[in-house]
Amino acid sequence: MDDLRKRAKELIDTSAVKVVIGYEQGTGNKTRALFVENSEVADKLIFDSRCVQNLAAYVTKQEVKSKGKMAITATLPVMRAIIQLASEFQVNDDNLIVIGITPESKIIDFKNLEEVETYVHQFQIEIDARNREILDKLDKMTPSERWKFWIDELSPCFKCYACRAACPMCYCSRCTVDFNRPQWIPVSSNELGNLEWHFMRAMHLTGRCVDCDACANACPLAIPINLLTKKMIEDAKSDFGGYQPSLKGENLLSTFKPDDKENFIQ
Amino acid sequence: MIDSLYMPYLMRIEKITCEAPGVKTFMLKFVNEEDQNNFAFKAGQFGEYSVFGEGESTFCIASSPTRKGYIECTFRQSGKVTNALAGCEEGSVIGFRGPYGNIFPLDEWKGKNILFIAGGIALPPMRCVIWNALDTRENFKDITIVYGAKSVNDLVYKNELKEWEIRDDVRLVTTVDPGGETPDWKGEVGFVPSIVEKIAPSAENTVAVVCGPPVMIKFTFPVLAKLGFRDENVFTTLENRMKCGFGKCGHCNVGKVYVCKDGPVFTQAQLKELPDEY
Amino acid sequence: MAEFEPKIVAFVCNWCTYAGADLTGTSRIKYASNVRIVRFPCTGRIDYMLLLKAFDEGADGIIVSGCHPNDCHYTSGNFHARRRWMAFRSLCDFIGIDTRRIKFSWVSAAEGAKWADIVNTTVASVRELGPYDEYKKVAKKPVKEESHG
Amino acid sequence: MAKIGVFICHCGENISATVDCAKVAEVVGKYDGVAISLDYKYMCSDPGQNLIKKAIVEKGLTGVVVASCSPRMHEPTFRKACAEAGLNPYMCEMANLREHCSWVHEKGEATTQKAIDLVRTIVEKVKHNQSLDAIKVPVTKTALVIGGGIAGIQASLDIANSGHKVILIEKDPSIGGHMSQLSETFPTLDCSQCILTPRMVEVAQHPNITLYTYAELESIDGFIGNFKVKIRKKAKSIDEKICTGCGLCTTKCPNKKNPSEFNEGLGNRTAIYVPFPQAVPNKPVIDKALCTYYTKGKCKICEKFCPAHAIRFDQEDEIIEVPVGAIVLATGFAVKKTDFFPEYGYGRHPDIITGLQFERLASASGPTLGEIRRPSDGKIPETIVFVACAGSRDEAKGIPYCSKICCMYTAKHAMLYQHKVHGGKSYVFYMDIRAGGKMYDEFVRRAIEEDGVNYIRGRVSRVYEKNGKLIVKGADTLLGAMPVEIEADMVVLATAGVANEGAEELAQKLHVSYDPYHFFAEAHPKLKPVETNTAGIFLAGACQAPRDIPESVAMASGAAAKVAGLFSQDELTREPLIAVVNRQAPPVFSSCVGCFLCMSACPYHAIEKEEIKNRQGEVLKTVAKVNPGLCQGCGTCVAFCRTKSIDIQGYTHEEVYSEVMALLND
Amino acid sequence: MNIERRLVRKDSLEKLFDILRQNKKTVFAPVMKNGKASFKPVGSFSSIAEDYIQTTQSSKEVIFPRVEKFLDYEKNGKEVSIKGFDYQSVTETVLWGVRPCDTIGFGTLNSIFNWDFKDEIFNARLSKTIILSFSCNKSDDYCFCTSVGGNPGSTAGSDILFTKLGADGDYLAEVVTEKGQAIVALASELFEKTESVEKEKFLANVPVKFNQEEIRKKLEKFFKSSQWVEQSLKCLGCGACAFVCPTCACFDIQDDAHGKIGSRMRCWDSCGYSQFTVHTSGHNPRSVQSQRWRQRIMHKFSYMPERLSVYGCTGCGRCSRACPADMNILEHLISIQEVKI
Repeated sequence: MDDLRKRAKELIDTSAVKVVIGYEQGTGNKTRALFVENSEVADKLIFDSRCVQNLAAYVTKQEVKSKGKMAITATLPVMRAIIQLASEFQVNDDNLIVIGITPESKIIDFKNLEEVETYVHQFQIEIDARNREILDKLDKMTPSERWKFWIDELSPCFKCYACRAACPMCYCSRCTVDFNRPQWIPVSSNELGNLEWHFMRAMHLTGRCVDCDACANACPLAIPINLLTKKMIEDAKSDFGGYQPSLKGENLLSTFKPDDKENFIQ
Repeated sequence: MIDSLYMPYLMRIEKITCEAPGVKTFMLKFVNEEDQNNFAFKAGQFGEYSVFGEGESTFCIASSPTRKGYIECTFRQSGKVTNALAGCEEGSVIGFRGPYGNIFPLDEWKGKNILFIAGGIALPPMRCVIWNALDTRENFKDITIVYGAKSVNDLVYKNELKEWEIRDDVRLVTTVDPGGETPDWKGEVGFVPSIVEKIAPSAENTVAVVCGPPVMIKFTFPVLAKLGFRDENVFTTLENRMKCGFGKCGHCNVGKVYVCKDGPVFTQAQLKELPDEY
Repeated sequence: MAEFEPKIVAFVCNWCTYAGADLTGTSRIKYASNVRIVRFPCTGRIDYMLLLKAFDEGADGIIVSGCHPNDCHYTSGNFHARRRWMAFRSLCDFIGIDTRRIKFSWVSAAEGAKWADIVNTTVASVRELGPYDEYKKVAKKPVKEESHG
Repeated sequence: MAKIGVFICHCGENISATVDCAKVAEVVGKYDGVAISLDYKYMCSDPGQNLIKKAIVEKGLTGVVVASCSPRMHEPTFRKACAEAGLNPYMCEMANLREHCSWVHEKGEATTQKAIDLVRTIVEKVKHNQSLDAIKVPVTKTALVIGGGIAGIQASLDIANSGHKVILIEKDPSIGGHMSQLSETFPTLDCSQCILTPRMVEVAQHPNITLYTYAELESIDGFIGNFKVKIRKKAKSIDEKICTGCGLCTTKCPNKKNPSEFNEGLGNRTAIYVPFPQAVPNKPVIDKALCTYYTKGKCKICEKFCPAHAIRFDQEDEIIEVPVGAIVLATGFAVKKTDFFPEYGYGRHPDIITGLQFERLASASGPTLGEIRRPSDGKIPETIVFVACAGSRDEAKGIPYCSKICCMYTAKHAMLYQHKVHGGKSYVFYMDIRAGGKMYDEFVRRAIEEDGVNYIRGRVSRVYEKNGKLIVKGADTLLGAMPVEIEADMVVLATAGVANEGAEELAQKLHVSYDPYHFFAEAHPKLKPVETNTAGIFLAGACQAPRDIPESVAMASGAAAKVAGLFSQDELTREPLIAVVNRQAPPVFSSCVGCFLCMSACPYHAIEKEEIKNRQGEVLKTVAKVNPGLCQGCGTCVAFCRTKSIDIQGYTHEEVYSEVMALLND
Repeated sequence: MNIERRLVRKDSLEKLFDILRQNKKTVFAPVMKNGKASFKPVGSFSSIAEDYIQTTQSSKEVIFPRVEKFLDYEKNGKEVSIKGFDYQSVTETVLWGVRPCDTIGFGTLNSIFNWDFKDEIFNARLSKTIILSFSCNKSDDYCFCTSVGGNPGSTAGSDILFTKLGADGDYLAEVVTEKGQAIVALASELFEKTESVEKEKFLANVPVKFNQEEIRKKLEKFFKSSQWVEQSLKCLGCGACAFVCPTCACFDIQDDAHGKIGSRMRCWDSCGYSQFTVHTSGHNPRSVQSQRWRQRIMHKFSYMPERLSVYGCTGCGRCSRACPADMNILEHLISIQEVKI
């Protein structure tokens, strides 16, 4: 933790960056984002296992971005998100420095995003055991049972879009749901509107989701929406050999291989 | 059973006039005569116009309350609903809720000069009050209208402009932005604020009504101040996004004001009290 | 009771399948009349949300068809589409949308007979599956009252 | 105000036999926005079209739906008719009642209902259609031809002769390409240079052709009709305008022992050199990598001797920018060298040579003046082995394709050997003999039957040296894979034809796609063999796949015809059915967030970045922009765009959405 | 009317529930799912959640549904016929297990929907809803009802307020309204006469954290404060706070079209969304999150008291619990109170 604070102070004091995005103790037992703009504040920086909010969601936020060059304390999922964002031209070495954090709270200094990419590529995106189990359970259900499961799970959704807000990949200034010519996604938070919203979100995240669970953590109603994106990650693995965020910017769904699987096409 | 606040009147489009590229005026009549009889409004008020299946859109009633039996609205095709409206034919039925909002205090203006300053598509909210004033011409002293648009083609209500031009009880000054003139253009060339400055109307016993794009308003207010207009005598309308029209949905809330209830007509003095969120 | 007639919407590309379906016509090959074709420039243009919209509005089955791999008029639109369909199908299946009701196919401009066959088999299989009530219950599309005619 | 006219065609009885056209017209006539709905026997006939035109004028229609045959048949007809009556042609759409309804269904209620549904769907689409104007792009009537081999020469001459300007660039000091290296050509055995040289001279003298040799493409920008290319003219270190081409410098240059590229390393050249005597232009260049002055800082002998004082050691590369309207790629191919083959000794043995080297040996202008002599000791080989398919059709070597020309030139080589070395023995190891072509098989048969060349079907597994002989070990598969061993004096490998080094880079520069072997890809394997997927860029010759001379020439003429066709118009008129990224008023500018996934999805590289700047020049936003010259209108980008910021004209979100809605809701 | 105090035995609650069901009333009560309590129509007493401080969402949805259909239309050529809100569809509903900080919110909603024009649809639902609330016997750090004029045993807005008397105790029922009395009449045997009970000692302890009057006064001059920017920097701009709030009532009006037929409805909206105020022209009066955060606080603690004479906050703490970025309203209000201008 001291390393982290030291590094943050150094970045601020040397004017290398204008703001360091990290975690601080929040209310209750929560942690939350901290924006360090002067070195005294850096002492509030913490890092522990509760720090799961994906801070990468802030680097595309206009209000944060407009401060100038940013540094971000980044766990593996955050680093993945940063690389994906870089591949989509949202961040670059000129506006972002990544302070990596290992699960053991060790600081990793990265000179540039390329180094972050190299680090990220050491690890595959893997579904955790608990969710793996739920996915397996769902896999064993009949489509009808899954349909019932999802309609039921999604029915409380009141479309607060916390999932969208917390997701580092949902940085669009105009989301599809805000597009009304035509109104692709029904505005109302009824069964159909919810289904189509979450369906579309999962599609938009296919090949882009970094599996940080920010969406599910953000959902005030604890709807396991991350299962949708997890499933897409799984299927991307079996269908396309998986993916990694990459600075090359070759997205899973915007590229193809001539010999892609097509056993479902008649 | 009482109908809810959200039930629109059914209105038939009696006549469609194309005013400028993408700008149309509808003359609307009530489908039910009873509705017509119960309906009254005053200059400055607005309504929610709807195409069923597309949604509602807010704009002013552009006809004068002195003209009975119909209302008119003028809109520019810009969003989902206005595009759908533009796709309607004469004879089609649309929805209308209203009237909502406050009014131009014509009663208080009796015996005064009125200076109307409008830009582009913002003439419609003023047209209502202009006709109202002209129809009760005896109540007012000098009436001056300064109207400008980007180009000659963008001027709306071309027929009425002609009519006002001919009348000798109203002074009409039309202008187009530099470059927007046609070879046979006889009006002024220049931006509205500078034209106002040029013709320099007297602020003495005069109220000014200013409607137009934000940038026009921004530069017109100082000109009026320079001419001696007091903030209380300068009126404008706000165009905030609205949904319900009667102070519930929260969209048009600016400071403690609900534009739909306390507006859309405000004096400059009132605006100065408001936070800059309109 | 009359036999259930499923509503099938077909999303096809202009250059292969649409032309293929034209050939079915010129060859006077008969097929079930339940299908309605919507034409797109390329399968790459077909937005998957449209498929859901078709179900929203009461379709019982859907056909999506375009050029065979390497035959795309635009060289690679169908390759892109194929990936998207893969993902779309996985997600449909996971969410419980009945993927048996969505038929994907390649039909070239020369495969008039294949088009007829695709339509007929789709209609038959969807007829067997019955109306897509599960989805319709969720879509809650309003029903027109008879009195209005 | 939608005022749609619906015109139902009976198509004689083709539609009306199974569809109740009158009923369709009646039902559709009641739909909101339909101003007129009628049926008629033949809509495409003059009276039929007049009905439409009349209705457009009289009713002031805003849209027209013709319900008849397939739009693939008559869409242009009806759109033209509408345009003639003053309606924007893109406000006219067709409902396909014939191919998709009447012809494929039995007569009955359901068929008529389907017809109604189809028409209603198109009516709703037309309500959302927008007037579109054909896209006009000016055409710069100058073509750039890249590569001065026979394909490039032919394309240049054909374009120039059709009256248009051509800029021909060639990376080497002279045009001519591989063809200039050949001795004789199959199947006629006429002298390659004799037929090529006049063409080369014609290029040099043609008033419409500007030739830049020793020049390469630096970069390219723009799109069909409007490319801007930068050409790097490599420094030749001579002033071409002054140089008389006397050749004195080349005789005086002390740096003489450099392997000649033209002779495939079988002869030498000087550092200042003209690659071959018939070179065009026939003026020397200084090879900076070899020249003693450039490498060691001293010499300048050529400068001293040059009577015209044309040597310019301080000359630097020059980059010129030229606007061109079309580009023909004719960069040719390369052949594998002997060092590619471990089984044949990695090129260590001088008497194992490539087919192209053999050409030089057999050529009258070659290092041996046309006598077949071993490179090692100059002896005339008594036994010679030709190995076909050296590398080609060999998955293990990464070249699974057939190089196409080797069967023919190997037969030619064997024949030439037999003609030149009387009593010599020649063997050809082959896999299959592919001699498809006019007079080709006859040619091969002549080699076998008249000239006594021994053809052995089988592969050569190894060649090694033993006692001054080359031992060729192989198998004869026609004799049950019986091992064959030949003691040869010389071995000629028909090495595989491959893409030029740098072809991939060039393709990327030009946004042209390429196959796994880096040959440039044609736009369509059957119907667009000389087009690429980038409009305005065409292919000629062996840069697309190994080709022989007549094919290369035919392709070049084909490409030239395409260019001439393009140049026959002052403006290109393109269908406006292309993608557009939205633009809005400030402060939004566009709903595009600039993720540029569309860019990687676009098969045509039509998506560009546009920086939106404020008055101070600061970049506020970087958004996508579709280049209307490149976009072909597939719409793949549209389905990718998460913010729905790209739409495709003619198939917009609103149009297709309303179609689906209308299809399922009456 | 005077509040009538009765005792309900702990076993009698189930009986009361059954009687309500037998009387064909829809009963909404908290149900646990995924570790979160939320109001749902309940068929059996046993499915009602017991151990929870607060439901994630407020119960406002019962009276102000997230989607409310105003009208149906049918087009026929150029003609249109419309059918308005079906008041018959509003049936007697019982809200069971509401906390006092929710019930007090209905008063606020009532002010919003009736301060000028009367929203009959809202009124119809409110008048048909019987509110059986339960006092809080525990609280957490997010609760601050006592700072905004409420308390864990407040009867405001309830028809009957139940207070559990001790961990395993019976219930004190305070019958507040005639609607409450009608319920008592349905099952009078369950509502026993009782001696005076001191319910306060069974209530949760929620300390007062700030003075809302002071905040209101402060806010009048606080519009331009830099606090808004600082506080809102971590705000992600979702609508979770608004949607769980018992008093947030912003909505959008939308049409749902299916060819010739369709409907018009209102859907919840949130002033925290960036698109909330955006004009068709693209101009956005509240274009950054700090403005939207300011609007939320100002609306609740300054504008509403001034215009509607009610505060827009009941201190339930839901927004703070729901916030994915830990925007804690209590913390921010305290810091506003502490800032010197």
